[in-house]
Amino acid sequence: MAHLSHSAIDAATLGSGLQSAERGASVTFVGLVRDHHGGRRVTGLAYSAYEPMAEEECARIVAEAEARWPASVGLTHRLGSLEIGDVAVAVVATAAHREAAFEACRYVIEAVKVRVPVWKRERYEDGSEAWVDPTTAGGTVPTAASAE
Amino acid sequence: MAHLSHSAIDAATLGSGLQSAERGASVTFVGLVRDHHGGRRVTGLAYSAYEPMAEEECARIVAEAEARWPASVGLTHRLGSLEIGDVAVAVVATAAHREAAFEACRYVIEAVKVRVPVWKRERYEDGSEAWVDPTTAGGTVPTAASAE
Amino acid sequence: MTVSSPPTIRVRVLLFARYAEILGTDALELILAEPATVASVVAALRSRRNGHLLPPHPLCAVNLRQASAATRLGSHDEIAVLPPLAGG
Amino acid sequence: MTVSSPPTIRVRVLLFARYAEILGTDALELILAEPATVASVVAALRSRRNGHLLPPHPLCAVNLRQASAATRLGSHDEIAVLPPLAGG
Repeated sequence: MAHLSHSAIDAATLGSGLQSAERGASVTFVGLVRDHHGGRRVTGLAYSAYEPMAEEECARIVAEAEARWPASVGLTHRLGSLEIGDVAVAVVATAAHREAAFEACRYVIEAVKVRVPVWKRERYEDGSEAWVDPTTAGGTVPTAASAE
Repeated sequence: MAHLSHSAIDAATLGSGLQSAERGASVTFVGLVRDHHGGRRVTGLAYSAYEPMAEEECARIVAEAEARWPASVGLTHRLGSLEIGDVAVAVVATAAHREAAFEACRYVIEAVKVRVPVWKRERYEDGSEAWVDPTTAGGTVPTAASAE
Repeated sequence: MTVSSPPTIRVRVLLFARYAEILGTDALELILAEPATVASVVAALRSRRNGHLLPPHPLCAVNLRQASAATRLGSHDEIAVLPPLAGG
Repeated sequence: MTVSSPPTIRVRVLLFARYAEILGTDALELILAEPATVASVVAALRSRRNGHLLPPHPLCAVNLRQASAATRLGSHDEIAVLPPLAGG
């Protein structure tokens, strides 16, 4: 499970494996758990995944980026229970020049958002929970327990 | 000298001051000393600056980025003698959403390249040195000692 | 005397997140008449209790790759029905 | 008997990197006839020994901000003549 982690992600460690003397530029994206969403106070969340596909899809995305730009890419997505401020996802792209590093990094995070089968269940201040659903107006749908 | 450093830059420290619970995205650019330039093996380099202006120009660039995007930006440029792999410049942008973080980070490094009065003197494998000059075809011009 | 029955395939179906909650399970086996597609799986799921809460055209994957409703299935294929993605 | 001399200003000039090497110094004071501009400083520098090695229109800053050749100077202004930037 090279690209999925059930424990805390360290972006610096992810990046250090990609450094080399001929790479002059490194761009790192880190997504962190925010304390609000859709106007509600978030207290934490849980990520679940279709793990074998998520792993393969992450590997495909990294391979695509490395084929398209002269860059080396690292990608790790967190799974399990996260608190506010925890790292949800980290992408590092290193390259000889900054254009490739920026573009490869951006490509990877955008692709992760739309292709990797990961789901987010948020917990709120009032104890309720909801599934994050970017396709709905409110951004979340109630969990089955809340709906019944 | 908030934006200039005569000692090693730690990008993680630069970024940690910019995190907060409402900022879900962090983009970091790190420029590292490469081991080659214009077909020559580089063994190290020295950055010099018009320090008061470089400091002011960095502060202006950061303020521009923070005015244009809802982001918080950190910027540090290294001065003095650097070895291969050392961090030459680090930019961190944090924001609620990734678009602002990516765009602010990119804006800052592009502006640093063209506006901050910093000069780079490279050392090569054969012991010679040259000033880096992006406006010339070869990318460098000989030092006065070499030219005379 | 022999009776010829129509050929069938057996597939494994995985459900995740809200869809697993809706259908009360995260994995089941289905026997489908040939020719079977991803749409056949979705139709079978929507005919189950609470199945109408699934969208008519959910995102699906066959053997770890996104697939369209028309994707033809074979025996032992793994079909995953994926709620809207929320990673990253 | 009084002789009226043309008014002059005194400015501080800073040189960096390769330009400091070319002119053999990184700071000097110049007395310029009014009205003086950035171009007057560059002309004065180019008339010095090795000064022809400076480009005719180098990047310059006045009091810590980039300035054009036509920028008018006052007494005690600090003019920096900047080789092509190579930071970042």
